Amino acid sequence: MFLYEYEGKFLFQRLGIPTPPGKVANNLEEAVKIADEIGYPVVLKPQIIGGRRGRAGAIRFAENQQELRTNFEELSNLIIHGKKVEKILIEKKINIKHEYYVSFLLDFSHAKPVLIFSSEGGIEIEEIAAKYPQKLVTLYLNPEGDLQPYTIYSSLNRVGIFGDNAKKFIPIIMKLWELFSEYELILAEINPLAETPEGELVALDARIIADDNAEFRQSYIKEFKASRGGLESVEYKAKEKGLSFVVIDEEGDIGIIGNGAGLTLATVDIVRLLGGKPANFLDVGGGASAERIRNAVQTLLLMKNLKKIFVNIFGGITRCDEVAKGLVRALEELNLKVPMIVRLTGTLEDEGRRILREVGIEAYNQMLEAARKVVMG
Amino acid sequence: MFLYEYEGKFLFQRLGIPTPPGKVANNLEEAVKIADEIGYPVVLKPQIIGGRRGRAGAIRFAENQQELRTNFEELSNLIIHGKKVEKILIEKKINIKHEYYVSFLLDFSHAKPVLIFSSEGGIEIEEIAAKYPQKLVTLYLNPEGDLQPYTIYSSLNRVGIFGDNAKKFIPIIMKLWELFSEYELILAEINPLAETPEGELVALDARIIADDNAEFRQSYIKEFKASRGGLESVEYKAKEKGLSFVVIDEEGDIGIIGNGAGLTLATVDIVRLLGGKPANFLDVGGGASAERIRNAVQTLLLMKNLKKIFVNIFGGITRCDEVAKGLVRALEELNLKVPMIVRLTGTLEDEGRRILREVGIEAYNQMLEAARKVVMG
Amino acid sequence: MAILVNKDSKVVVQGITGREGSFHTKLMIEYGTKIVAGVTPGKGGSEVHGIPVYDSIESAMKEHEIDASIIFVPANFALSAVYEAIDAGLSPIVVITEGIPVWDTMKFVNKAKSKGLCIIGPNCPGIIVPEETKIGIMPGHVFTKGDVAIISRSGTLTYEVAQICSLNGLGQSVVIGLGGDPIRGLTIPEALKMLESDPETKKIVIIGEIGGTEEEEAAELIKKGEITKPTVAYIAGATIKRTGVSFGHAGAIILGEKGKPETKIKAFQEAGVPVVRFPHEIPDALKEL
Amino acid sequence: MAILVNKDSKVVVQGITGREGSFHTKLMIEYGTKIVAGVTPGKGGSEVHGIPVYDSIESAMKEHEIDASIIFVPANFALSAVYEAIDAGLSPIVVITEGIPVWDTMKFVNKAKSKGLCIIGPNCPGIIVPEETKIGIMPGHVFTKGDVAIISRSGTLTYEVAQICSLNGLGQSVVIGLGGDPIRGLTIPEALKMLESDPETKKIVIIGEIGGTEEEEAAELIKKGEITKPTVAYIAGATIKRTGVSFGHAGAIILGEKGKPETKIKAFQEAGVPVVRFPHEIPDALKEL
Repeated sequence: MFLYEYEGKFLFQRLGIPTPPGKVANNLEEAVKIADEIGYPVVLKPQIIGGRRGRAGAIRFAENQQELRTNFEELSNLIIHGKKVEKILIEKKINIKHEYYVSFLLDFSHAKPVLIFSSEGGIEIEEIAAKYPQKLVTLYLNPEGDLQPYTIYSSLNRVGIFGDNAKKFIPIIMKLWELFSEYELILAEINPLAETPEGELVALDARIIADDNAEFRQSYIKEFKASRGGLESVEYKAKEKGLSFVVIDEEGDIGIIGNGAGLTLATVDIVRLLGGKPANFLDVGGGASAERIRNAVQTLLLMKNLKKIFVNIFGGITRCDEVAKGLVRALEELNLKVPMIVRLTGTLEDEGRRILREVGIEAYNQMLEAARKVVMG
Repeated sequence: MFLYEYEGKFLFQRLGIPTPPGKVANNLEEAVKIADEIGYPVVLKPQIIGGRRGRAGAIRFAENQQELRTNFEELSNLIIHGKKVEKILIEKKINIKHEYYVSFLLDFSHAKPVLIFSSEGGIEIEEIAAKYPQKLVTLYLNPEGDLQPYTIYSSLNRVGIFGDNAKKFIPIIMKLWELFSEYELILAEINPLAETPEGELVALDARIIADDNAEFRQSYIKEFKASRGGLESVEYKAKEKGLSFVVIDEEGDIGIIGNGAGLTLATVDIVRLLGGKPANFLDVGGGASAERIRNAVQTLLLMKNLKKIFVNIFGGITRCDEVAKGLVRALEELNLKVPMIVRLTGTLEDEGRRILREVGIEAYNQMLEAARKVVMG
Repeated sequence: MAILVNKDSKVVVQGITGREGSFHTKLMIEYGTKIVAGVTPGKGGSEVHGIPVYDSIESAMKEHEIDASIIFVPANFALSAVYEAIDAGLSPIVVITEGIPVWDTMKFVNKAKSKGLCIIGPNCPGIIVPEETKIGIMPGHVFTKGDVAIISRSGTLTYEVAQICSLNGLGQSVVIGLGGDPIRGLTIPEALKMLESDPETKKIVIIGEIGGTEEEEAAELIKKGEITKPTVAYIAGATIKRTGVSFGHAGAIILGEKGKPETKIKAFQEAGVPVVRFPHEIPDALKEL
Repeated sequence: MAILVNKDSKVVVQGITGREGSFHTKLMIEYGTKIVAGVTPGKGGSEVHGIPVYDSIESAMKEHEIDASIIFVPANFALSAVYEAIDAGLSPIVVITEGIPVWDTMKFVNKAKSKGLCIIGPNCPGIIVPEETKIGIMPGHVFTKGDVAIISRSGTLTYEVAQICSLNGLGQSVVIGLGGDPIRGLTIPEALKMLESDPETKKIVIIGEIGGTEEEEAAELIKKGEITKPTVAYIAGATIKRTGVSFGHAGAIILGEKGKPETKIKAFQEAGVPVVRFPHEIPDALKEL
């Protein structure tokens, strides 16, 4: 799960990593109040996941209330990365002498945590790597062991930061490591880590990816998800029912249900390649019960343009009879107005087909055949 | 630092390890109130560090208030291991079907944590090892790694505990490990771990040794020390001033100050072997300042029979000039009524001797010579 | 035999008494897999489909010779179960469990690597050598014996591809579902190297997914000539543009430019590996090689 | 040379800018020790008694050849400093710092052992080869060159014994203060084995303390004939009866019957090692061997 900047900064504050004074505003009124509290000049940062807001011209400054009002209204009407801006973070504007970059991330290929530091920050890490390779240091860490301050010193020394200059980075980087390892993060990035003219370090941005799988022992994940609204809230509620639901295209008209991430992705692909407009990705996971299948169908009904539902199941750990029972329940309970095209094969497929036949659905055997029926009718 | 049973059980409760309902009483009135709250029958357990109270007949039971009063009075007058009983833990009496033993400890020789479990408990571990070696399992653990439940299962299986019987031990042992590793303990022992006729497991005793050196990051150590009274409180206050102070004999008349644990121990030995009665062990540590030396002398004044003070310093990291300055300050500020015999050699000894000579003390060069003067006059 | 396992591999099922563990133990036995013991802490002494259950692998190994493990225990106990299998020196260790926290997976993957043991998964369907053994949860009937190896980051999509191959007369030497989590034991490049020296395997199908960089690394191996066997690739999710979200446990977290389907497809094409758009195009592509 | 170090050993001082680090750097240089660099994170670029200071050992090793380290950093940063020295492959690593949490010591002692490096300490006076090198904080003038090795769990008591030996014409081949903490790097038995094969050492003095079981293990080695050089032992705290308390950082936590002075004395006596009651009896005991 990608955290919003304001969620990430909430965690920073909890661990004692310095951030600019500020709060997130849901509307103009709140924004004015926050700005009055922290004092002008302020910066307005739309809360959108995905980064690169600066380039999109979506970060604004305000010297006074008038500027705040104008900018807030403009930002509220923006669509960034296809999403409407719902929350705007209002923060005290910080004077910047220099920008650094620091992050911890799990390197999936090497199965190890890695520390990345650069004496140049403020632009995306890929750009830093391309422009200033000699100012970037990457250090693989032991997943079992502790990170020790000396490791950070060595890294800083390698990019030409020595002495007292190096010393002041230690507490922040150690706290970022604490956050990263204790909260079991996939990415914990501060970019830029700003140095003020007074020599203080402040985390101006927070880019954090949490591990959804750790939710059972990491309560903040549940809390953040529960506090979010909109489509993300739907995706979260689906997840609570064991469904991986992602909206791909709010305008799409074909609802997709599959079992297994790969098969579901391939189903989305085949529908699109045949000329259809898939609306979503919905993986019912392994060994889905009838109940879960029924809930999956119900979840699709949230898509406003839905015209057809394509259910593509290859039973392995999933049993075809359970799938069929779930689909029958959905038909009976949900007052479905759109047709359902089902492809069913694998474990206990004969029983599954029989159950579906009783409610008038003839399940397909092959994915391609079923997909053609979905797209071309 | 050895924790009292009631302190250990406080930590058990914090981690969720089941203990009998109960509280510690400082006087009879409190004891009656606690017993009324938890209900009779109760057990009275004098809070003394050192174990083996059962053998000393110091654990009593009470079926009603009358028995509670009688037993409380008797226990309050006991001297156990040379110490007066000051606090008595009043606990609900638990019915016992069987007693187990479980502990984690740091094995100093192997520099590793070790899990010890026995299907027979309630007696000292040395006795268990002697009587029931086949019912005892010892398992070395990795200091960096996690303890995993399967490790505990394997250990239980080895002493003949299987299936559901084994299963119920897991949560308690995992929590004990959490306590042991997160609180950086040297020993965390539950003996007996009692099984009730209903099949529930309850920690009837708690024997815990904490690491004083971890005090700077383990706040419970400071809290427990601060809440203790009596001589222990003096030892603790001395420690806060950088002094290792241990009362060896409350009746002793020779106060001992040395630098370095070994030298101070040897000083205690030599005084006793020459026929003197050393009262204490007081190590001023390495690199002691004049201030610390002065405080050391002041600490000795708490010993009620004090007749002489023997200061034995071999300067290494400790500087003899600082020691001399501290002794002079003690003489000037503390209105000392007992003579001070000083042995001073090592780093900057000439300067130290010169300073002492100005206040009329001629420091000895050799330890034996000085000790003879102390004991024989 | 193919790689990693064969008909004589003796297998322990960890989490045998659970719903999935018990169900698939039955199917594996029916397929011919030599399941010799089960382990469920707390259930030692019972039996599942005639297989004796133990509290621990240590207890099981006192009674049985065991080579490999398949793990069905819930995610919150998976780390313990995998460590147990590692400490017992079993290989491969097939981790079916999904939803394991990635920090746990990182720990056990490193531990297994340091001991030279092979982990398949987690969140995977397992490994099958058709007509010999199945240490996994795949529906056995779609696989047929032959000389095409399939390695895949997907689960059900693997069955799909195997079925299409089988229907088109292309039997399999071995099929490995490597699992959909971002950190896994056996990777595509590692599996490729094993297959390169496997006499039973003549051709290879790689089923990739968006996210991660293994497909790029695999393409690099082929480009450098370390893998010479004819290979076909398919990338699931190639039409998906939305970034910044994770598609299920697909490991499909796209960070920056890395892991995008275009990059993967391009890497394979530059290595001379045909990349098909639909699973059902795989048989023709294989036949043309 | 004796064991572990000699006059050519090149030493880095970790924590060189602190009060103790700076003071003892001066004394070590005066004694003849080859101090080549100092490290204090945050103080890189400065100098202490003419020795260049670096932020990290890595930086220091770019400019200097370094064999060994002596550590003066405060207890709460000691783990980091020792790990740094271990990762740099230095040996011995002499840890002067006192008050290190025992869990930290456990970690670095295990780590050093797994890499085959020698740690002396923590909470120790260090090692001295009289008239060659001193990597420690002992007052150099009480040591004289000779063929008696002294190994000790104590600090100042070691100086006491060395002085008594020197005054009685018994010079030292090497003197090692192993440190007073319960978990330590170099132990009495390990040091004994090194001394057994050291041609410079003819006789050995062991200074033990109450608590721990190393003295018993040392006696066992002697009894088994693995150590053949004439040895004298002294146990500090032999008259102390109060149990259940820790005497300073003396490692003198007495658990049950183990670690009691009687046990230690008995073990040595059974191994044929004379145990003296007073430090000043050591010279005579040595001469009688």
